[in-house]
Amino acid sequence: TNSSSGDSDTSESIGKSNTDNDKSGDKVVIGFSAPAADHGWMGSITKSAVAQADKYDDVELKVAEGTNDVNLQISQVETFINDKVDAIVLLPFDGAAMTSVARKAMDAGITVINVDREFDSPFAARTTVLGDNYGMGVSAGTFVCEDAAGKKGLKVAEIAGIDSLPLTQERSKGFSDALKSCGLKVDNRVAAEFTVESGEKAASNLLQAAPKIDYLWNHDDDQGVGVLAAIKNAGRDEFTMIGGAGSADVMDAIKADNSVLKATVIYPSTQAADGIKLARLLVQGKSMSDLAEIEVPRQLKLAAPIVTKDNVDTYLPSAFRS
Amino acid sequence: MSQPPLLEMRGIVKEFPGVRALDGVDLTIRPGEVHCLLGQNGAGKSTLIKVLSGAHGVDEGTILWDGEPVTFTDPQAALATGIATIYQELDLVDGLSVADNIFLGHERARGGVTRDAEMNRTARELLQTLGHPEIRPTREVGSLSAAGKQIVSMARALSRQAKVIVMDEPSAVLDPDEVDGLFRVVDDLRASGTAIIYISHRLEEIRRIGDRLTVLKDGRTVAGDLSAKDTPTSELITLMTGRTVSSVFPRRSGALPDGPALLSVDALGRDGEFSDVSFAVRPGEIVGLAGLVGAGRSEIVETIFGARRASSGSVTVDGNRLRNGSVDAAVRAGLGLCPEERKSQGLILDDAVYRNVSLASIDRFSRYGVSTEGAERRAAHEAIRSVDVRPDAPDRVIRTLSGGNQQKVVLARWLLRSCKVLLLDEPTRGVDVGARAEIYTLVRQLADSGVAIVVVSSDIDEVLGLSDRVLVIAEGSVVHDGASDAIDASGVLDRILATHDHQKGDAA
Amino acid sequence: MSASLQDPSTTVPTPTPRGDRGGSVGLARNLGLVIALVILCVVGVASAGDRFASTDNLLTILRLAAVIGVVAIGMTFVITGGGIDLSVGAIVALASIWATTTGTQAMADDIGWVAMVFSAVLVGTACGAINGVLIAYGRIVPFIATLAMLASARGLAEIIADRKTQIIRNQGFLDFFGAEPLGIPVIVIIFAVVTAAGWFLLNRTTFGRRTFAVGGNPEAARLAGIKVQRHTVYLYALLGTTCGIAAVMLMSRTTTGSSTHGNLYELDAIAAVVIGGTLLSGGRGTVVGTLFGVLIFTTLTNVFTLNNLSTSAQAVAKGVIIVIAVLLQQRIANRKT
Amino acid sequence: MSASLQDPSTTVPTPTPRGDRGGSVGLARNLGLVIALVILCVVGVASAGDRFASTDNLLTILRLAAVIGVVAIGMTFVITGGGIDLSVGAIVALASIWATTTGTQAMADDIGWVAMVFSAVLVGTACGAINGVLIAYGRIVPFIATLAMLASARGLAEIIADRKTQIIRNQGFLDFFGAEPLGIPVIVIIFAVVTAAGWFLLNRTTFGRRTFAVGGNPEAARLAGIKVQRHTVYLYALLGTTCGIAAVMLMSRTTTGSSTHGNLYELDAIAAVVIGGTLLSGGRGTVVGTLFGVLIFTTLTNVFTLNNLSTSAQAVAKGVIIVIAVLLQQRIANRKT
Ligand SMILES: Nc1ncnc2c1ncn2[C@@H]1O[C@H](COP(=O)(O)OP(=O)(O)OP(=O)(O)O)[C@@H](O)[C@H]1O
Ligand SMILES: Nc1ncnc2c1ncn2[C@@H]1O[C@H](COP(=O)(O)OP(=O)(O)OP(=O)(O)O)[C@@H](O)[C@H]1O
Ligand SMILES: [Mg+2]
Ligand SMILES: [Mg+2]
Repeated sequence: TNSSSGDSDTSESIGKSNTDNDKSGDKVVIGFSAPAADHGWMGSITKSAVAQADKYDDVELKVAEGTNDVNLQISQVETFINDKVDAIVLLPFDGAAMTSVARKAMDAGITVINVDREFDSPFAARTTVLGDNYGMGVSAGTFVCEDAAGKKGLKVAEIAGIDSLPLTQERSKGFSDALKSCGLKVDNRVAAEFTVESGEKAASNLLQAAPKIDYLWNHDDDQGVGVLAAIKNAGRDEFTMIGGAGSADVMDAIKADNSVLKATVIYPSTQAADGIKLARLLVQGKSMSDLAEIEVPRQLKLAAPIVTKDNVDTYLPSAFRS
Repeated sequence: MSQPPLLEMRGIVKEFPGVRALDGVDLTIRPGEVHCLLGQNGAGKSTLIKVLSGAHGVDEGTILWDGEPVTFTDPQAALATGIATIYQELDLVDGLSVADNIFLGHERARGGVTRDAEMNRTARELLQTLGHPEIRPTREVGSLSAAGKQIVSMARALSRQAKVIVMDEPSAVLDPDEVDGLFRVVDDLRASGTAIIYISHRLEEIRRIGDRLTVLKDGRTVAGDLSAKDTPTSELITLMTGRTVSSVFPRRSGALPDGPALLSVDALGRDGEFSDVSFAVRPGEIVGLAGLVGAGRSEIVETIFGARRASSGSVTVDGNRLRNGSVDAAVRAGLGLCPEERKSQGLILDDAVYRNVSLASIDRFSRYGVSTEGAERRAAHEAIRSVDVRPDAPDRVIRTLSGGNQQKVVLARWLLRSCKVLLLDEPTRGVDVGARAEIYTLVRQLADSGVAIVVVSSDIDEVLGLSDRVLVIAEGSVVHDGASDAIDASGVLDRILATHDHQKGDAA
Repeated sequence: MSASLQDPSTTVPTPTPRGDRGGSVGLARNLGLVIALVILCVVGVASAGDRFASTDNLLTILRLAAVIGVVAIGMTFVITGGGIDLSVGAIVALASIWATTTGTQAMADDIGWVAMVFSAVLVGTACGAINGVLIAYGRIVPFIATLAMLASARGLAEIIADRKTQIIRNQGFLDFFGAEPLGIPVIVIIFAVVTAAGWFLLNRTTFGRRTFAVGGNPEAARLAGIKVQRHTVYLYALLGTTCGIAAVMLMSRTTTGSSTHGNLYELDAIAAVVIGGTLLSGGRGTVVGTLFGVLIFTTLTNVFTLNNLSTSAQAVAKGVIIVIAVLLQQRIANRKT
Repeated sequence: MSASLQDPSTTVPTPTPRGDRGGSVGLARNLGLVIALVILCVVGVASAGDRFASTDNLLTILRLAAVIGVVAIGMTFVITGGGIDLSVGAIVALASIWATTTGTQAMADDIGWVAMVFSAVLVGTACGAINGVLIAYGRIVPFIATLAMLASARGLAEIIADRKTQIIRNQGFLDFFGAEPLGIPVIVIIFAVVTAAGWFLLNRTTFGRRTFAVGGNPEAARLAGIKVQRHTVYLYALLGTTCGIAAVMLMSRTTTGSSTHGNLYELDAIAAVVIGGTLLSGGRGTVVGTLFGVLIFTTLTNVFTLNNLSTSAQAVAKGVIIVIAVLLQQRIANRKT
């Protein structure tokens, strides 16, 4: 089930990867729009998408201003439609809110690739590339359960990302569902905003709220830098911390094994890059050569594997630098 | 007179967008003289002294200081040269203390750290000199009355130890006592060789302290170097206005009609300000409220008007009791108020003149909430003509009008509204002789047409001359109520002093 | 002194026009804005050619401008009346959520989609009225009162929505607002109507007159018999109403209600109003200026997108362009008067 | 009239203290804030017991307050001087990035971590000075000028950082600012020093006196010979400096520089300043009030988190509490005067 590791590469693997799919073909104009790059993961999304496009001489990428205003993002897609681009890779700020304009693009004959946050209509995108948010929570929760090895009454804390996003809700749900299976629950939960600073603030308060913790799951490794700083400031080390998203710094820390950070759950920041690749294939009428299938699949759900000291070397090369 | 001039201004021209405020003014000041500037509202007096103080740049002309040409690019340059100015518009910072205001811009400090004790001490001395030891240097200026602020402005000018002190209508907000104090200070300054430029619309003041005078008209010097003591009043008025003005108070045309009171005030009181004020005004009657600054007269009229909530008593207009604390009810019942502080209470400074005039009558010039702009503008224009606002330009932004003309605009507002009862708080403050006579006539005409009028003025002669009946207010109570021809100015002062057995409060 | 916040250094207060009228001076004031917009368009055509100058693109710009534009028109009134409102974005969010939760949508199925429109506008107006009451009668400074509303309204929207984006299922609603009679999108028509109504209300009615008076000198207005407090409540309620309308427009555009709608609209709306020439200190306001302000910001974003500028570079350029535009406008306005 | 923006309805201008001085009235003003803070603490103890009342938690609150607190002190000066600054958050971000990018960090390795501190403060001051020049000499309204700076500075920070969080590797820097002499974190000490210095500067120096004058009545200040424009530049530069200091503190707390640092600081800082009693219209300001404002907001968040409240409920409660606190404070202030 670890098929996504091949797709979530950024650089090295492209040149040597599979068949003639990477050979130059008809020119493809792709419009790309994503939310404001106001945290590391999102910054990395845009960067890897641009990097991916740069690797093809037959791809022209138009990048719209990152925005958290759906009204503006809709207008960007409208501009792409006006421009008659061949494909649109869209990471919506809010999937549901972008559905109708995406549908409009599809109706205009443009291939829409939906990334990360799902539309609420199957007609709005040709293909959807998703991270597994619920799975992230499950992975983190399962790790806790396994590590706790049946012990009861352990205190579990959670530092979530932006609370008003559906993906945060899904992650939290997966986490608590997984914990339930071994009789644990989340005792303290705070939400940050995916930024270093908010992570530090939220964690500072959380550590006061919970004088003793056994496990701490932090949804996002970028805000995790702040969380770790807060933990250090508070002089706490009695618990095990699990990260989220899988930044290179965090993996370094897991590898070094000298902090509370023992694991992280991958949430690929290369989804948009995958979207670019797929958009190009779709427009050029190619298929995914690793599959027997003639058509590119409707949906790709990227796995959310847990990374620990044991397997960190597998993931480190493809991790994003926050 | 033989001394060489300390300061000479020659051919000064200053233009504002659309107005040539100064159009070739000459002014010569000698050391140790009190030089009076005379002119109608809008003649350019304030503009001239703002040019002198560096507040405005000058378009043409030269300024000679000790015979040397100088240019004042900013106020600092003028202050450094030795010219201190008391502006007509009280230019104090409300949030700062008295002492801080006095030393603003030349704080006593060591290495940037203020020496508050020293400034407070010096400020106290200055205020003492001015005869106002009761103003605490640490008090916040915003809480002082207009008169108190004027005193602080004077203290500030004194603190600069300037060679020329310019005073733009310093006496407008002062009562007779305080004017006497001011003149003592002016005399001392003159004796010590300081020159004073003194602006006032009150000719009797100019007679008392002026040495020489210059008359401005329409931005030009029409006469310089006149003797302040000997030039006949009629000549001065003709120079200023280009016509003759009789300054007698207009008398009632007929007998006061007997009838029920239009306005009756019944045992009105406000905690800590005034108490038990009762009087009634019949249609056509003018009632004056006399008293010293700080007596609480403004509070009384504002409470009648509903701008302050009364703590006891009632106000009845035409038989209907007014809702307490509701300006709207008062206006609808036919009351109008020309407030004391026209800038902060009366005018929307950045709006056009005509819109300020029609402010209280917006509803009258609309149909179903839609303004009928043309009618409004015409009616407002008529109203400002009837009080003779100069220039006769209803679209001008009111901020650019001279002080006296702004006052007339507030009057025009209530003329337009044609109210039954008019409350006038200091209606002639800053108004020139000519216009003042016009306002008197106007007020009398209004009364004759059946309006009941209440006039508050610190000018006792004005209250007595204008009104049919006078109420003397001291420390928040009515100490005398009688026909105005049955009492004279000294009588009024006696009544006040009788209640003033102790020092005036801290109020200033 | 009322202008002191703006300009600590003017010697002579230049008389500038109060509202949209004022003949040549009014033109001069807006001339700067017109020129800025024209330059932007020239840059757009030069850099993106037909892609910029097409009808489609024009409509895209107008559609984008419509939602924030309606809020900005309402904001013009509040700012002209001497206030400020930071809660507009949150009110848009709350109104959109209220109108799209299951209860309202079920009602809409019964009695028609007007129920959704009605509830959005009602919620917006109510929030605005609460702001107004807190400010006028509670005497809380506008900044703080509306900041509190910002926090509360967004929090409440999140709670009601349970952090889920509410999807609109009522096809009648979507059809009506998604329509394009004569090729003009309905929401652009709404924007035009709101702008025209706003202009009329501000410049041709007693309500507008009172707004200028209340903003210019509340004490003088009060002493002239204007009910300043009540009028203040009306102003904020009016802005709330436009927020409700904006919520409806946003709902139609996104086919959703969401607690994240309207994020940072307060800054965008205030910026458009102020760029347009309305004084933050109150007493002067121009609906036409606000319209230009909104169009300038929207066109800027559009030209950037067409030219494929990186997000960060866009931000830097935006800041620089704002400064240049304002400086330019001032120079022109000064030369004319 | 300077208070007109705030309060459209007062008859008698209530004399309020200008600064922190003013004896009993000053106490009365802050009394409301003190009471609000005490109530908050009582609620904290009642609901979270020792977890709230511990030294550790107290220090946590102070540490959290420190960064925004330093910015708010600077903001007190700008607002007292009649201005406003929306760009503080962006300046913090830019300063933190500038001081942590590879170049500066390499320099720091050579000549010591002071290089990082120095560059952060310098960048902050420079940005502030640019704001000041645009406002004082360019005559751009503060709202627009600093909005432009907000966009530009954050965009520039992103470009410089290439959207990467910059991790601080200089151990000397981290050790120095992470230290806790006598159990008190260095950044709390910095906050205390900045507050004390701010109080002194505002209330005991000619600079402070002139700040009040420039904010209260710029024309009067000019006529008194004060160089209003230059002073305005100083005020914004000073705020820039405090932003630079805040950036250093934030760098030490998070061990990073980031273009996302300081997000929405403008609202937090202005809210703290205004809650503290500084008038948005200028002319009156209090550093002590600002201190209380910051502490109230920080304690609020802390108490909420200790009680495990959801973010949305926190937001709603925050709004309601702000309104109640301000109303309470007014009642108390009015009774005393
Ligand atoms: N800032 C300004 N902009 C435009 N016009 C102005 C400005 N200041 C003054 N004026 C005009 O200049 C003329 C002279 O005004 P000024 O204030 O000097 O009169 P004044 O003699 O002091 O009158 P008053 O006795 O009423 O104080 C008036 O017509 C006035 O309208
Ligand atoms: N804003 C204020 N704050 C505190 N005290 C005030 C304020 N305004 C006026 N007072 C005080 O109220 C009293 C009445 O003042 P005011 O100047 O209004 O009296 P007045 O009789 O109307 O005098 P005037 O001759 O100026 O009209 C004085 O003691 C004054 O100091
Ligand atoms: Mg004058
Ligand atoms: Mg009075």
